[in-house]
Amino acid sequence: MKVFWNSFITGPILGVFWALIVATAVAVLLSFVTGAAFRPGLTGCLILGALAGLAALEIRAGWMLVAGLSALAVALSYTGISPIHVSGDAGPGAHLMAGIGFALALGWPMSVILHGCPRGPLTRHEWEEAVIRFLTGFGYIFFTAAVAIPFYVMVMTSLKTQGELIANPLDFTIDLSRGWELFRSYEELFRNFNFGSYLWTSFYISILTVLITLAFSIPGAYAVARLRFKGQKALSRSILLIYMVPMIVLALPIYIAFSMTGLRNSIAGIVMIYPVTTIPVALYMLQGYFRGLPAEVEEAGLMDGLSRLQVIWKITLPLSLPALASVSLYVFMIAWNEFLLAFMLLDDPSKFTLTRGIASLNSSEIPRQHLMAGAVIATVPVMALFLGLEKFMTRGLTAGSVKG
Amino acid sequence: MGKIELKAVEKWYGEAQVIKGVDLTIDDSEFVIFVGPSGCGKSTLLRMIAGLEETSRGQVIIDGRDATAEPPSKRGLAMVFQSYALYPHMSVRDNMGFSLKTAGAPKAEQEEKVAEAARALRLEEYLDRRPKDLSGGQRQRVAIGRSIVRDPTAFLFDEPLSNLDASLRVEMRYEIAKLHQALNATMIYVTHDQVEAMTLADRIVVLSAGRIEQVGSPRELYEHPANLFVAQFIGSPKMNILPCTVAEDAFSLPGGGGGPATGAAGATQLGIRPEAIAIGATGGGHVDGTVDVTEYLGADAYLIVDCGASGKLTVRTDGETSLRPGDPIGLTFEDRKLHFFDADGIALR
Amino acid sequence: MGKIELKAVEKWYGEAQVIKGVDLTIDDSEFVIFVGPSGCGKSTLLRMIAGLEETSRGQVIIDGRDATAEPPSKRGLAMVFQSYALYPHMSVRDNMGFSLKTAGAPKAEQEEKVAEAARALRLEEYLDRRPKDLSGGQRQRVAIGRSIVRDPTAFLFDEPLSNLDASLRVEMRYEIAKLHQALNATMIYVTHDQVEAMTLADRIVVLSAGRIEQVGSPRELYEHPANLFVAQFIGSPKMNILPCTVAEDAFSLPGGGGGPATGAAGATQLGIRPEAIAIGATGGGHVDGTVDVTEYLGADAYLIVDCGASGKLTVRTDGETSLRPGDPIGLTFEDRKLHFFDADGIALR
Amino acid sequence: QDTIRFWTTEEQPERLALQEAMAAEFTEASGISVEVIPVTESDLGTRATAAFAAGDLPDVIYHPLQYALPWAEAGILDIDAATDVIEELGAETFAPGALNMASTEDGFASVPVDGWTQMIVYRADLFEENGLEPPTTYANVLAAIEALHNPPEMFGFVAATKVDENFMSQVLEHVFLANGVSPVGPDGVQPLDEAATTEVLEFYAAIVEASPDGELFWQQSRELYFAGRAAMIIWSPFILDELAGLRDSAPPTITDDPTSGELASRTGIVTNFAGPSNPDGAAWADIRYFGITADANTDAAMAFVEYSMAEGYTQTLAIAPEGKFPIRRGTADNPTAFTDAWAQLDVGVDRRAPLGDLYAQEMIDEIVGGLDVAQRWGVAEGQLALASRIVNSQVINRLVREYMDGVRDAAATVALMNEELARIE
Amino acid sequence: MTTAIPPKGTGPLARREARLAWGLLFPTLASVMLVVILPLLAIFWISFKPVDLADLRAAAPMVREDLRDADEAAPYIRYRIRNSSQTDPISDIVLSDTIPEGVELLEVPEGCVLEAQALTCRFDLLDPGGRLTLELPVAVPGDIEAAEIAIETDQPAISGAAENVLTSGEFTLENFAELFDAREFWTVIGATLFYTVFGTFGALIVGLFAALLLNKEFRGQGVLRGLYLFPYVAPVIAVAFSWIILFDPFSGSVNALLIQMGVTDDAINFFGERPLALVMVTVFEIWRYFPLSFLFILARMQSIDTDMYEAADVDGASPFQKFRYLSLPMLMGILSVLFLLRFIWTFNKFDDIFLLTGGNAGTRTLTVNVYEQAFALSNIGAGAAVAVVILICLLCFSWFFFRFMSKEEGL
Ligand SMILES: Nc1ncnc2c1ncn2[C@@H]1O[C@H](COP(=O)(O)OP(=O)(O)OP(=O)(O)O)[C@@H](O)[C@H]1O
Ligand SMILES: Nc1ncnc2c1ncn2[C@@H]1O[C@H](COP(=O)(O)OP(=O)(O)OP(=O)(O)O)[C@@H](O)[C@H]1O
Ligand SMILES: [Mg+2]
Ligand SMILES: [Mg+2]
Repeated sequence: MKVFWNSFITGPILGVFWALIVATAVAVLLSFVTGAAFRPGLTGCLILGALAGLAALEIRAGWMLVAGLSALAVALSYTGISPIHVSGDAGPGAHLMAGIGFALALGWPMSVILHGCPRGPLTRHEWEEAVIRFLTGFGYIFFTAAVAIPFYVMVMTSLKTQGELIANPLDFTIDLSRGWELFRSYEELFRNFNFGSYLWTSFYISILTVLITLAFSIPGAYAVARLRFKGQKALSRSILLIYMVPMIVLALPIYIAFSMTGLRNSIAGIVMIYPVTTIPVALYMLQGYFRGLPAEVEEAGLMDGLSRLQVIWKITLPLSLPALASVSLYVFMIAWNEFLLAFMLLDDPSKFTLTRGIASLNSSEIPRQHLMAGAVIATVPVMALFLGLEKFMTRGLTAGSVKG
Repeated sequence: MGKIELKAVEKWYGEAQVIKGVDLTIDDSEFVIFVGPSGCGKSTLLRMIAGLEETSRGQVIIDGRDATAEPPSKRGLAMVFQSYALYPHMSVRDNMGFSLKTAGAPKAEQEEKVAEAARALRLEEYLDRRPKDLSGGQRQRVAIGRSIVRDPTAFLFDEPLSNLDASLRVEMRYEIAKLHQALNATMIYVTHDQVEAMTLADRIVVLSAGRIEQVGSPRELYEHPANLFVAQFIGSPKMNILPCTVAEDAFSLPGGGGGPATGAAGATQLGIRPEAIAIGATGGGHVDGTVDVTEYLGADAYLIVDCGASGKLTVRTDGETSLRPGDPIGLTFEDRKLHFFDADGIALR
Repeated sequence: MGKIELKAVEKWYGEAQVIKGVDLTIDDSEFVIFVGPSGCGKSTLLRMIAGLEETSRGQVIIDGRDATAEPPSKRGLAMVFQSYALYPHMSVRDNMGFSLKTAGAPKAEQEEKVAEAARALRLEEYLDRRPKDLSGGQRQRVAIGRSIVRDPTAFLFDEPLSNLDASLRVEMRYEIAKLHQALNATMIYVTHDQVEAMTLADRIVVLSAGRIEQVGSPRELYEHPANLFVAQFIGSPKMNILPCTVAEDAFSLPGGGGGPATGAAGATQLGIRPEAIAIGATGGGHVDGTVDVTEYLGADAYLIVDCGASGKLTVRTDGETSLRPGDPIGLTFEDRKLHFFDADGIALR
Repeated sequence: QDTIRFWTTEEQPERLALQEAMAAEFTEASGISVEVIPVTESDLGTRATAAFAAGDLPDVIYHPLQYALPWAEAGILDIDAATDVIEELGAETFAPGALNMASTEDGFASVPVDGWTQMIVYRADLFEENGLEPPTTYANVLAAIEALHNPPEMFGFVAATKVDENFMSQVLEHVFLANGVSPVGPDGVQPLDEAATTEVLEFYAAIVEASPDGELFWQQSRELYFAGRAAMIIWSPFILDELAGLRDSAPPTITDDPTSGELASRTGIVTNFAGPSNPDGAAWADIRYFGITADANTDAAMAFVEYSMAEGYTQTLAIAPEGKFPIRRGTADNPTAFTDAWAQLDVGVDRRAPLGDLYAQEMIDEIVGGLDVAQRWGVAEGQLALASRIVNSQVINRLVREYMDGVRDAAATVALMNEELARIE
Repeated sequence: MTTAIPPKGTGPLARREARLAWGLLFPTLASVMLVVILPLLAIFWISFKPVDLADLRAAAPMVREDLRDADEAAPYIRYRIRNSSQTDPISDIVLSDTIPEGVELLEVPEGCVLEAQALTCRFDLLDPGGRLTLELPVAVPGDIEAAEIAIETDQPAISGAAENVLTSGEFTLENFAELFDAREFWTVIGATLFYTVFGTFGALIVGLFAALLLNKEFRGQGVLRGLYLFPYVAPVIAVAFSWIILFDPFSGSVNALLIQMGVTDDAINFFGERPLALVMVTVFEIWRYFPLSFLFILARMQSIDTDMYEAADVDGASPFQKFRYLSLPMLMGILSVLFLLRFIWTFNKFDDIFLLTGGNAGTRTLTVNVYEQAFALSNIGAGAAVAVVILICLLCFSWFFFRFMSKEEGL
């Protein structure tokens, strides 16, 4: 281990790894942006990465490093040892872009990574900090790409036509010049596929689910959290147990029961069954919150002449508004995203929820952009809620621990 | 009216007995303070009186009415909590008027009473603020205001000042004393701060492990502690306790000193408060020792004196003392202020 | 060696200046205590010395070496945190040995040093427990043990006793005093409890709003406060402050009383500590007043005396006083103990 | 006013629109409104059973042959109603083969509507270049693969490997039939002939070998063929319009112009396919039916089916004439009324043209002619219901797939197939 | 004075509180009972029953009525009655119909009675799949067309008694026998374990890494945190299809990219090939659920007392040492809780795999198998048997869970 504690060894090693990472990232990015072919080159990355790792120790000014590397990278891109190979038919612009992009992504972070590393032997702290900065950089690139790409593909696909998609799967650009025409699949979804009605169904089912869930779980959670009675402990634990029964296992008898009672394929059935999947979660979240509320405030209410129920109504609930918001949002999200039950119980397009509607688009006969447009339509409202009310949502997620 | 009686009151949590049979009568307009070490059951007792905690056995009698089975809302008591327990979502005005509102009092009456309490507690400017926008002392006053408004049979306070900083505590202590003078209502007050207890109480109830050790006025407790526990619990710095033997109306200490001790036959321990010890030359007093540490406090200084077989004694002396650690001194005890305890720790006179 | 110098040290959080240019030299093996009201920057200053907080401007010099840019691990200081900051998942042994382990010291050395510190702090029995299984005082000792093990240049304490209850606090105070005597190391100690400051410190640094108000021994601070802030901050109960006028070496009070006041020309306020006031008949002293509240404390009693234009004065008297609220009395100030302050609050002698 | 629900497997938006239009006309004529509900073909079996269990079957289901008899048996279909409709329309106006396939001892399970024959679609231009015979036999196919397979630019074949797709069942049945292998005999399940089945398996392994990896079904076949990256595929005639560049959502991408008929002109087709043990070969056809369900509002449903098979029949066929050859040839008055009308219909979606404009007449004759001679397992033996259950169970698909994946050898596969098939009966 | 025996029973205040508590809990308990406990019991019941999807519909007699030979001399009304079920007999069949005015029944067959215009016929038994045709000659003095319409629009009523498998006393072990015999059963178990173990660990480790990345204050931290939560928040159906399209072997970007970068020559069928498909669904699971671990770990990290790290700073610990000796042990609690929870939930996961591969290409887990058996193969009994296996596994997990959970974290 100790041999690595030397900036002349650590620098180039980190440099090479970083070069490989950014070469891949830049190549992928440029491929997607231009639709042309770029690919990372091993030899070029080895050379330039090691060089950058050494140079960063000497040249502390990031921009100089970048300038030097740019020149080299652009020059090399015409040779066989380029860090990013540019397909033959691309013009000099592509070479320039790849070279400078690569140099920027290599040089500047390297000077940050090796910041504070003296030349020669390193202390353990210095070495570890350099490695951590390297890992951090890698982490940001990795996670951002992993999360953003599928979502981008979703949006992008929904804005293209089948022909364009098949013609060049690498082309991630969106042709803005098509204007409103871009949203053709959305328009068709709403016009021909009833998505307006699905959206509405999903919306009111989710809202109803939230209301019913709250109506059931608030009293229950309060009782479990606050009131002392025999069996309270056992109850508060079994909430978690309910939470562990897989939906598919419940879905089977529910399906049977609904089939036999005629509730299958009806909105009423869905509205009856959704809250049951969310009540345990809500119960669990709310009881945690209620437990955390200061008991003394409620006792003050009792001393002020309120009955228990009045205390819940006039003191506990107003104090729990943030938690109620979190729970509502979370339950809304679960109901909105629910797929399994809707898929199993609903057959009739006039009663479809959004997710069920999307599932019906998953036919190879229906162009893919429709499917993705459907996915976007389902995703946007939750995302908007999520981004707008992130604080509540995150709190909901954390408190609700976990429903998955 | 505000007479409260506890009759053989007990509290059990499952198998654990927390209050072990307490009998106590609190007279109308008396200011009674419960003190005791942490966990001795002060809060539990108070909450049993309030009805927030079930009484496992025994009776709570309020104004002659058996209230043991009544819920808190029916008992007509007011309580000020340690955390103040203000309703965070209401303004000061609504906090104070809440109990009247729930009781369905007419609007005008509510407003009048709130205004009156606010005036008494100098809260007029803050009536429209939320509790979170108030300082600790102001919140404390709101909590008190909330209970005043109801005209309760009695006030219950659970360590109301413990969340305040030292100087504010002194100030609020003064206010509560004034309030008691003004309202002349029954007050039961829990604290573990003995300065508070000593300065405020008409009577102090010293609790230990769910039992009453002694009930009496502050002066009684300080000057005539019933037992070793109370003797050491009341007073700061603590009373010094030395082993001693008593024979024929005279006590003698391990170091050889001694003196008269009428009526203390059977005593095995002697107690003397730090301020009742005079410093002299070695050999001249009851015990000799060397100064171990001097704690200068400005007005006073505490000497911790190592007296060999008699242990370490704390002596209070003038702040301007010139004694330094290592100085040998003799200590003389004020005869009148000696306390004798038998082997069970019971005071002997 | 453990000399620490602060040179024009400043701390800014964004636009807010929290430490406003502090110069201070702490000598080797000195016990220095920072006191000051909450939020005045005591902790910040200590953390800047430790290297946990960046120094925005100025220099921190440790043993003559400019340490301003060094990370905490290089400064060779040890710190005891208010929360103790013990590693909850490690045994006491591992907690104490952690710094040696990270430094890669040989196993035998680690064990030896830990054993030594444990012996000194009477922690031997607890070496295999987790912190959560220890009492407050024991945790405190582990935290101290952890710092001793490292043989640091200096010890930094941030309110180490504030989480303990009153009697334990007294005990640990005594232990820390002993420890300083034994190790004879430089110690910097932050507290807001002035009893701690007075009893432990070689020198007290009084801070207010990021500035040093006064540096001196406890006695200096008590007897010769440099300004009104220090005068009122040190001492409990607080020093009484009365308006006065001084003309030709004599002061006079609103009520008419007065006396000699050499070198106090220009003074507008007069300070007198509660214990420096003698009680007599009305008309006989500097001011007259009526007793407002008596606070009986056992050994002493505090009288709060309403003196009309001179305000309310606190007077310390014997616990056996027979004065009751409403009694009119005259108060005489001990000449030698008068403090005069000018309009800016600066002490005048 | 009556409302009936109509499940259709024709769920392409354009075809759906046409069906809705027809339904609207029916409503106008009869006052009965029709809710047209698209159902993905691969879900059809499950959903019908589920709906039956729940008692909310639609009134009419447009379904492929393989469900006709099993559903009749299971009580999903109302045989009497279908029989009445056929009687009403005149049994003699229907193509007798198609009618036979749906007949039970109590009547007809459902009403045959249209049908098509499966084709081997191949790149005639490449075959010609390389001097290859059209792929009418196993041997010819293998020879062509030998010559043309050159991945990833060109795959020799695109076989079906996605077990749960009907497509795989269809292709496999065609290949089995080509070599004369059938799992059913006159008395029920008959053991597969090991030698002939081994030939089939080996042939199928060879074409899978020449296919891209992974789960393939009709979609990949078409995409690859359209991209010019497949030499042969098996497909239904529904491909004919998009092959000629008439449908934007499935464009030929071999040239830059997705609307060109270029690829169509380079394509040849074969319907009758032969294996070494069955030199005569066989064609495979699928027939679609209107089933009237047990839960139906029978009269309204019958009215709808009758309308669709009479006044609305041309429209029914016009949904996709290239894949919907008329089963009802005409009326009692004009026995060829519908076949004639069909020949005039335009194919295509975004652009339209009659088939005759797009393909050579002999090619069209080959396609249409196949329907009369086409076979299915169990038809000749009167065991169609059993054969359908075998197909629906997907046992053969699964085991063939496992053979491809190298789970067991040919002999073991045949043995296991026999074992599992026996269990189905 | 005091008795050392705790008082028996509860006091009036406690009783009042308990009453209120049960009152508040009742609706919740009742609904949970109805929709969780009952179905679970039902699952056990069904798993011992030979039930197909179609069997859910009890056998019922069906009837069609028409007027035959209307234009001939001897018209007759025909009732065609059949048993809808191929397996169950129907007994006590009662057919009742009203003969329209103007139609005259010439002959009332055996078992039927005619009162005024109301015809009632009774039959004892209809065999499985059995049929019965009644032909009643009529005389129609008036307009025969109108009579035909009248007869055929007025539907006869029919009823019968049949046994339903679900409630009958018929039990079988067949479902379980088949389940354990089935060749793929152990493949299914294997896939389930692989998916569960790697999915859980993967999500935890990736989540830990993400949490470490974001466990510091910087601008844009909130945005990144939001972004990293997207996979979890978005509807599963949307993201699953995005992945399918992204990884499509023929027109997916990933394949195009890999081919272009020269990593592979042939398109890779990510979701269609063994064993890659299983790896891919596991990766999807990790991708989708790392945000959850990330959120929890981050919350825990932020609640760790910073004093401890400062103490470590003063003690001279390096960053990795701090992670190894402080963070990791401190996170162990939440990590093990998360592990257990995630393990169970991953085990229970259905939609993801169902949407991505439908359980093909070696990705069929137990939960997918429930669906497959019960719905795709319509064998409800077999599905229930799989469900029972799942429940037994879950019981074991839950036992573990409570053993460890009660010590850790106190969730
Ligand atoms: N719900 C409970 N279950 C079991 N024991 C309890 C419960 N509540 C309190 N106790 C125990 O009862 C005893 C008395 O508690 P109480 O709160 O009355 O003490 P206290 O004197 O008010 O202490 P403090 O000064 O710390 O507030 C304690 O030993 C406590 O542990
Ligand atoms: N991170 C920060 N950002 C902005 N202001 C801060 C920050 N940390 C501390 N402060 C401010 O700096 C001032 C000094 O804080 P410090 O903690 O040093 O006070 P203190 O004297 O130790 O108080 P206490 O006795 O309450 O511990 C306070 O006013 C505080 O609000
Ligand atoms: Mg208490
Ligand atoms: Mg501080």
